[in-house]
Amino acid sequence: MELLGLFHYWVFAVLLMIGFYAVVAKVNLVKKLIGLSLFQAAVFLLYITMGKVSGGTAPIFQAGMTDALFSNPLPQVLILTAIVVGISTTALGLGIVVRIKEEYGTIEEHEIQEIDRR
Amino acid sequence: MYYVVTIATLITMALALVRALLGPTVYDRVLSVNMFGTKTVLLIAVIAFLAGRPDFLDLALAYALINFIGVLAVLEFFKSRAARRAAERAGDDA
Amino acid sequence: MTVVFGIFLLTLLVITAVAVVRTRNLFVAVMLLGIFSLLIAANFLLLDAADVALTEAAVGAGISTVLFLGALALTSETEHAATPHRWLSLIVVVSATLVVLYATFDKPTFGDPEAPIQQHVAPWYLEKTPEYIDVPNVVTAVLASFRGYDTLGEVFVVFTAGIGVLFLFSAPHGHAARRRPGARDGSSIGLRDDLIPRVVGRLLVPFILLFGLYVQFHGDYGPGGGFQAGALVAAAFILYALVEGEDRTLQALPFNALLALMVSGALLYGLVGVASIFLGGNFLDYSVLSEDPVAGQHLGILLIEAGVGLTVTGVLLSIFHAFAARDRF
Amino acid sequence: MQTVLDIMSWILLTAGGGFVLVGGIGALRMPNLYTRMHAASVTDTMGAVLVLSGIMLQAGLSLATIKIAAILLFLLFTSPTSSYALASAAMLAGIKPDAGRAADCEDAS
Repeated sequence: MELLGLFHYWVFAVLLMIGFYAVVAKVNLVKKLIGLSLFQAAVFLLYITMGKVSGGTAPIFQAGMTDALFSNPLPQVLILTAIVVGISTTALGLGIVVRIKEEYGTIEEHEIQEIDRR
Repeated sequence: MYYVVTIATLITMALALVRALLGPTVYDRVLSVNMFGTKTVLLIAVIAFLAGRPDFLDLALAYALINFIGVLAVLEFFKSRAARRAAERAGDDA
Repeated sequence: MTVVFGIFLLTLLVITAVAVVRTRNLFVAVMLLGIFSLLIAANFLLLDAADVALTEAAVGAGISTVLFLGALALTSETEHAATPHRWLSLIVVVSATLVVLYATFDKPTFGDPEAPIQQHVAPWYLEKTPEYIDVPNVVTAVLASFRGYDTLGEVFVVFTAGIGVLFLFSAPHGHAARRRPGARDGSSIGLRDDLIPRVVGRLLVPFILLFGLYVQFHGDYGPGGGFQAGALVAAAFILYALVEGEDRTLQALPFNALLALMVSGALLYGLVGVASIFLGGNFLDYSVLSEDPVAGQHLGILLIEAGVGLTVTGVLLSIFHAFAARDRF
Repeated sequence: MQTVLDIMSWILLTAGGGFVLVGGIGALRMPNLYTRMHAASVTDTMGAVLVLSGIMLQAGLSLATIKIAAILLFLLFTSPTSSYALASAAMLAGIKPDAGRAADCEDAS
């Protein structure tokens, strides 16, 4: 049970590195962006996991809930805004990829580099 | 007693995920995404009552309304792809 | 028991992530990313983060799929087989994973109420929110009032990203010669020919808008707020664009109006801050907006949440239109 | 009265869970796309209706019941529509309904 308490963090580590692998190893630019959003999701998960209190509940007061235990609201605030920022920045990245496709005719990194060398 | 439903939903989610991984066609994958969406609605509704927080139902409502958009986007994507290919073929012939 | 459910969902999450990276068909990757988003939202809910789960639901289920599909339609659907330096990157990634895994052993156990993160600021927020701000949703109180500066920054980041996409797509087409007249006819009318999706879609649009407004104004009392509401309203218009076509959506909500929404939301947020300076408080200190400090806080939160909602709607919709209006080739 | 309601919602929830599970197994095991779609729709209609009405009995007369009713209504509108949309897209792409065998082939794109 002691080790199971760290399971959430292991999932974070593995997800983070799956995203990282997609960013460094894949040459397709859309795939890199997908990897980036996996990476981002892993970080979201870490923050929310850290804010959880065992036996706690969502930090929203309700009638008839005196001295209930609440989870930490602060990480939730940070991640809530980060999700919307994340989709906007992903859209910006996709915009850049579309422009690259229009100019180079490909979205594979090594082909783009070859065209640049010429 | 909510546990029975939660466990059934979770197992079905796992089965749908297996279907999404196996394919074989892209339509199977769209089907399992759609199925996964409905299962999430059920799961969230049950968890809301399991945790004794009925205000979580807003989330299930959001999914019930929004999930539809994904499937329609896929349909529109297939249609415009077919139109694009037809236009390309016509362009090649000309 | 809930912990076991969480562990099961997390395992599915990892399997999905591996599949997303392994598949060569980008369309399949986008579909699996949809499943990933559903799973992570369910996880957020199990971890007591209802507001975050609602945001993920509003953004992940509709908008992100639509944006990725739009980008795939403009680029390509399959990935080439080549992965140069595959072994090198695998070695780097595996060793980095081992380092991060080693670091996790120093973390406090999951859900530990004695963990350092639970000792600082958070208890103060939970204790003082009823006294200073008096809204039931502590997340909204922290988001809009206690940490209003952060949120202002985030709103401007979203605004900047929107401007960036519009700027990128204002460039002329690289392959103008390849454009064919009439090639766009098929893409702009949406699903107008499919009767059943069209009828049901049109039926749902007002309900999504209504639900968006509910989330916007009920955000003080339950999960919700400007970010979620903005994404939901944007999703409603995207649905309308899918079933009725781009041109009719732009008739309903013209592009200039979208730009106005973007700008006015960010401006409203900033002006609330400036107004509180002129009334004798600090920047974004809403207590001075009204005679009663708590009523002032309520007014301030209402205004800045409205600002956030307007900006998010404007940015997400103009990004969508920018992608959709790009000629396909 | 409370006991009767509890027993009824028990029955509804368990039956709903059963339908959800059966649909899931069907979606995995059926031989081709259209039969799988058929199995999956069991979870979207019967499963969802039973589970949500079971919860509704537990919630009693409150705002939660109205929300669940709304969820149920929207699910009953959207899931048949998306099944239709999917089936028509698959049909247009040339996947033939053939109940006997695995009639799928990977879309060439």
